[in-house]
Amino acid sequence: MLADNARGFLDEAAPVRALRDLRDAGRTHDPALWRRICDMGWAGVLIPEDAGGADMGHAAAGVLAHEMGRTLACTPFLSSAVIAATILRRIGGERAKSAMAAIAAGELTHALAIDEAHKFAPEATAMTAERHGNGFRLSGKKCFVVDGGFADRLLVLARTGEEGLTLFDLPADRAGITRTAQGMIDSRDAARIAFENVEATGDDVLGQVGGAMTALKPGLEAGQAALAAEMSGLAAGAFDMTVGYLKDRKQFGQPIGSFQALQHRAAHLWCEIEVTASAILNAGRVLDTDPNEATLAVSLAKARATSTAQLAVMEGVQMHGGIGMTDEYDMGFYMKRARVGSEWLGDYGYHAEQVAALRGM
Amino acid sequence: MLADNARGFLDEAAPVRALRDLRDAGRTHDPALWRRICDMGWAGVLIPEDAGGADMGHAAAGVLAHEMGRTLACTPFLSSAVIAATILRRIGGERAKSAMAAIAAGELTHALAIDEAHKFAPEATAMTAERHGNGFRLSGKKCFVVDGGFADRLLVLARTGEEGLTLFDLPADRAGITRTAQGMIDSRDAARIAFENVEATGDDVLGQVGGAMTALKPGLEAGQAALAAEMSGLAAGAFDMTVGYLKDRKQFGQPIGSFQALQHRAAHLWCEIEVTASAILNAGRVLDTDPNEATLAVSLAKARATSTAQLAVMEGVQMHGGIGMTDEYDMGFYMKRARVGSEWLGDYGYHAEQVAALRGM
Amino acid sequence: MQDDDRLNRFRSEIRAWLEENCPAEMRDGRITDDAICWGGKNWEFSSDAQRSWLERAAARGLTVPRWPAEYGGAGLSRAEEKIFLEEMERINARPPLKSFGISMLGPAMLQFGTPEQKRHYLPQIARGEIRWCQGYSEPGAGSDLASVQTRGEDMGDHWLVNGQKIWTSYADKADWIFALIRTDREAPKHKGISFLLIDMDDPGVTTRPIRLISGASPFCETFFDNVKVPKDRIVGEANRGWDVAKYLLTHEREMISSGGTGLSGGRALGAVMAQMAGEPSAQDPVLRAAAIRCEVDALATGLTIERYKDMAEAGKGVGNASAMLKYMGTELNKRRHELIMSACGSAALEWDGPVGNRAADWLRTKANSIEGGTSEVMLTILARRVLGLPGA
Amino acid sequence: MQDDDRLNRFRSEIRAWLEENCPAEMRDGRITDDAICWGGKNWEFSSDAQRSWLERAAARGLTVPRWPAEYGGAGLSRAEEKIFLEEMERINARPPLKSFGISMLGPAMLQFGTPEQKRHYLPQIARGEIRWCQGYSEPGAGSDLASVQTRGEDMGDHWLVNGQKIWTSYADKADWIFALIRTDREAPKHKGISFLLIDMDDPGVTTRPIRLISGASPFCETFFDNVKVPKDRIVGEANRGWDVAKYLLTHEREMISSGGTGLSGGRALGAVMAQMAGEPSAQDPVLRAAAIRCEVDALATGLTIERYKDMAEAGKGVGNASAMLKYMGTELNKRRHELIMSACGSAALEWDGPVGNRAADWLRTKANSIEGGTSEVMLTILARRVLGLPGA
Repeated sequence: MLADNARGFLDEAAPVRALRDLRDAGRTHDPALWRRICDMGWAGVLIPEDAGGADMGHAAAGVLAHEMGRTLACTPFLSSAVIAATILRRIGGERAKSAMAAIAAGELTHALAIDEAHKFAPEATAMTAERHGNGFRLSGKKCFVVDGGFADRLLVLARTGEEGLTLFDLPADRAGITRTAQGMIDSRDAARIAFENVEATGDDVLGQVGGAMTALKPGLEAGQAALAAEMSGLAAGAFDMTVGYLKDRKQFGQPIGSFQALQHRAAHLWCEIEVTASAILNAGRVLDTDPNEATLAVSLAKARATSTAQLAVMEGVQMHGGIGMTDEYDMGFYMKRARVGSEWLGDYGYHAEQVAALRGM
Repeated sequence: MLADNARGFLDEAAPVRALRDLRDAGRTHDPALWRRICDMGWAGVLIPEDAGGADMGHAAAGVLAHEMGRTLACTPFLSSAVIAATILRRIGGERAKSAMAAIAAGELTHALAIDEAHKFAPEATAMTAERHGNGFRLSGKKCFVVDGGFADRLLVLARTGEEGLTLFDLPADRAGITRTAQGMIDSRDAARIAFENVEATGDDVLGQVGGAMTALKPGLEAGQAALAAEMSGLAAGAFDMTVGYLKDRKQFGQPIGSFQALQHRAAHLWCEIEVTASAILNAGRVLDTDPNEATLAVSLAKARATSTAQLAVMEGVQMHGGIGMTDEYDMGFYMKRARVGSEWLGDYGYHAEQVAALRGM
Repeated sequence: MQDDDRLNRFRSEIRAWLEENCPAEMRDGRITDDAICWGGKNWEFSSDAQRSWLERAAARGLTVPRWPAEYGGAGLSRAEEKIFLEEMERINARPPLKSFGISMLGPAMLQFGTPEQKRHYLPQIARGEIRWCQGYSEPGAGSDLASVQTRGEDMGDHWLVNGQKIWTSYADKADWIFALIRTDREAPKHKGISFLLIDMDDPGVTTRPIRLISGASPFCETFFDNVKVPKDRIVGEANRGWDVAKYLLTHEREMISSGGTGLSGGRALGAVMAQMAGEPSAQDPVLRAAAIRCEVDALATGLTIERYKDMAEAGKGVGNASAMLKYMGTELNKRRHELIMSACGSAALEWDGPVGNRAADWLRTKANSIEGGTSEVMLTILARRVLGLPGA
Repeated sequence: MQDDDRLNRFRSEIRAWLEENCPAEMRDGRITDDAICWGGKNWEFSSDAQRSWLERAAARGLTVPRWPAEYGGAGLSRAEEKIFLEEMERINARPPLKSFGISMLGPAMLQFGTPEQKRHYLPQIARGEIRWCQGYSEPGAGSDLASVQTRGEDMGDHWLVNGQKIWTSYADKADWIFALIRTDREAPKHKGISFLLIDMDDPGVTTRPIRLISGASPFCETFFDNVKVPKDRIVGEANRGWDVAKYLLTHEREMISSGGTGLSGGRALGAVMAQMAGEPSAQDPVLRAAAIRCEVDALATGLTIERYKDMAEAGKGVGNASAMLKYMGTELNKRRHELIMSACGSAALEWDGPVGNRAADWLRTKANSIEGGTSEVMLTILARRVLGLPGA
């Protein structure tokens, strides 16, 4: 139901064509599309009803992310409606409630500024938030801030002396913040952000000083699960395109999909996609029922989604032959987004190690 | 030439059938076969001419090992003619010369007693050779001593206090040595050997006390390269049997080798075998021309041979279907020998790490 | 919520029942074929505990928990069965009984059998009194299961059966066999086959074990020489046996696939790695990386088996997609046992070494992707029937 | 031993020559397509160094070291060429010239051309004066290269060519094209094709770049509209062009495959791993294990390319086995670039980021296993012609 509705809308409003047009226009964000999506209530999928959300849970968020992955819909859904919303919800209180209301209504977008080097490693955060008077001074550099080029607010992870990691919620235009667009291969938004003596007050801190992980961890896990769902949708989209091509395209006088070697590879890919779907569904379910014990389920989903999406796009390009390599054809968009999704919020190796640790290996 | 001659002889004298008969008779060694092989001069392939050998070098030894692998010929060629001969040659001197002459003539066989646990790890040797009077007392346990059940002499690695690892050359029947046969899956010989206060003199030491590696390292590398060659022969033997079956066997009204998926897998396997062949040839060449810098070439050969042989037997059994699972058919012998060969003298992971270290990874 | 209460109550009950009835000796976690009771006329119990565990479980219907009570089952729902299995695993209990009667003939008979047949055959299976084997494959037919040459000539009140079956699992230990027999030689390949039930003691039935590369002989060749099979020993209609066979193959695939996965199996690999390496972080990084990948895939495959079972419970036919479970489960199991062998190193290279007989288990897994339809056949089924790709 | 002396002397000579003639700027190890000179009428040298490096190398015959001196080469043996390449790599020299004239048309012409053609065309290639492109593939034909629709009508003293080619590499920068043209429409598929040489400036020839997923446009579509091709612009006999094409495909495969391997390529992966991880032992054990496996395979594949080149030198035709080099080399290269992308993480996700444009290189490799015959076509060739497996 939810999936069917979402698919109907996205096929019309956000097909791959829309991403291509955005790219060709030199843009990385489509406020009109996001407005329509917020009007349907998707931005509030994880936000309580009393904050104007639909409170449908992570399984439902996964369904929406999956469908958006299928058409490569370019939206800040993960950054704002999943990661930021989950963090704010965990923080609780009136301020968080009004922030969530703004997200659900589509009035504000958020981006998570966490990476500082080429790999996801929150614990290695070097950016500092030194105590200064009653407040803090933030200095450091972030990169690969997804949706950070246009977001209204930034959730920023920084180190506060010996107290540890602290999470700040700042307006993106605060003095001392400089954003530089990154020209991403997936044509989506990302920014490099420099913080130079940025002033913050105690009110800008989310949760406790030195206690960033309390709210950040659930936010990251919600984001990882939704990203995994997006990538499983991406894999399904690339796969459908490939199977369609195998049926239509003739070579040596027959449809290439009648060649057994391609049949077996396509069938194997379908199996991988099905198995990954189970991990995605499980992650959504566990986040909804037992969120404090979700790390295994989430990392399993992200690891599987990463390897499956990569297989799907590699087989997709190879089975399409030359046409799959052309910019004119959509397969390349899938391949490039799969690569970015693989890296964002922890790559295969990161999540596989999480699984290994939790399984005592 | 050498290969053709060897193949002709082995097809007649040591087909897989011979290994099966040996196994069914409850034996692990065929002295008559080894006698014939020594008469042809193979046991002296790495032994100087003045010690009665043919001195043909490691590339030639690889050719012979490859052909023996093809028919799973059950002989102490690697233990005696390759490993022991190379060690003795490196030691040099009159005693070593007469020992080599005995090997070449087929009068004595040697086995290398090195493993103590489930993985190849010479540096972790715990067996002790304590100084005692003018000599030593050896105590400890060895396992997976290939050909150790029948060998006349044992090359034993032990730790001498702070001096380090020392290599001993002992008669297998010396007091305090107890040999227990291991019932190996490949139907070849291996023994568990206990040493209880075994007396050794300075004459029993090969090379310097604490300097085992000087002669052991070239011996191990010669053995690893020859084992890799044997495994590449094994892969080729299993592959030929499989391709033959693909051509003969009909299903759904046509030869199964006409099915494209099987064609592509068979062709891929052939490519892997060809690539491994290059690594084997290279290892033999480097051992002959630049033996002190052979580690990379040898580990590359053993790693590739291991993965290729495993792929060849797995594809072999799967493509044969049920019949490949029966003891009556020979494919199982290939599969079991591939598994033992994978572990002996260092497995894939061991040799891959050697490659990684030497390539600065 | 009421459902939850009911299930929680069920869990308490079953836990208490297990506590009282499952003998301590049967709680050793040994779930390999040689540790479990297979029943049958000639079964020799390995211990009194094994016998009483079977009798108590059968009396409570728990040898076949999902079957209706009138046929010897406990009539559990899927959710209840899941709880039962969880509670069994919690105390490391061996299954009380395992057989092809439970996993294959039973489901087929529940679907296609007459009321008389169900009443007659099913309780015998549930109590472990009759041990069944299956007669599908024939020499030379390989993956082409419908290529049945064993023929049953119609003699009025009986069929006269002649021919040979191969890969009949444990036929030398079975009391009866269910077999595909060609009863109409004129009809098209799939239309002239009947699904017959044959007593292994009938005159003209002989069987001979096949020795496998693992040294074990779980399979046999079985010969039929003028065997008379009465007309009521048929499941489904005459010449429509392929329908039954297809239904059954689906069940068989699910059974074989789940051998390869699940959390306990995953734990096995991790435990072996840890045991052999001396500590959790194994010393061979390349091997450890392969084991981690395998673990990731095993967990996801286990979840997939659960998901498909739930779909089947919800009445959503999984049909041909069971070929996916068979393919992924068996290929994974082969990978896992390769890794276990690598982790054990030379300790696993003996038939009966310091780590038991892991080599036999490893070699056994190689048959998983062959028996019950090869991986290649599964992939072709998926390509044609699920993806709709055209025939050559 | 005399051979060794001779080769050692050659090594000293070539080392000295390189020391004197290879400009310092050309010793930066940049061997990607955009750093190397491709020659041609419209070539714009990136620097004086690039120009003089081409001129000096061409004067010494070292743009085409194996070709005979009379056609602009240096007449080196395979062993000498190997030494030349080793010495080039030792000082990280860029190749002085790269072109499809050198790698493809030249070898075909040496084999099939007339003495006049060789004298006319080959020196132009050797000096980098004329840049060639190839016209094989046509829209819709894909892997079926012999499915040529572009036709050349016999007009007595010339062919009148009409049709379209696709995947013509760098056709927009080329001066001439060698193309497969159907000159006999009645003959069987492989028998009516001619191998023609066409000046891109001839009236009726137009070309249009195809934008690829990497953003670059190394390929074009090329159109022929009533183009007149004189009868002497043919390599080999009329309607026997498929022989030339087959010969050439082998060369192309070897060229593409060696892009994927060799020691320097292997070093690239290790270096990237080390650079990104901060130290040789990368911090992601799963990624490191994959990189080690890739390194093992890359070293062995590099040795295989060398072995096959030696076999070819020794007069042992490698023939269809070149399909193996193409298949293994390109698949390996794809694997390697996936790993490089993983090692670089988000730094490689920008078109022009902190680690350069690795994404474009990565995307480019995806075409390696498609162009010049797909991996699937290579495997079929090997299965049929090398293994002798039967057709369906």
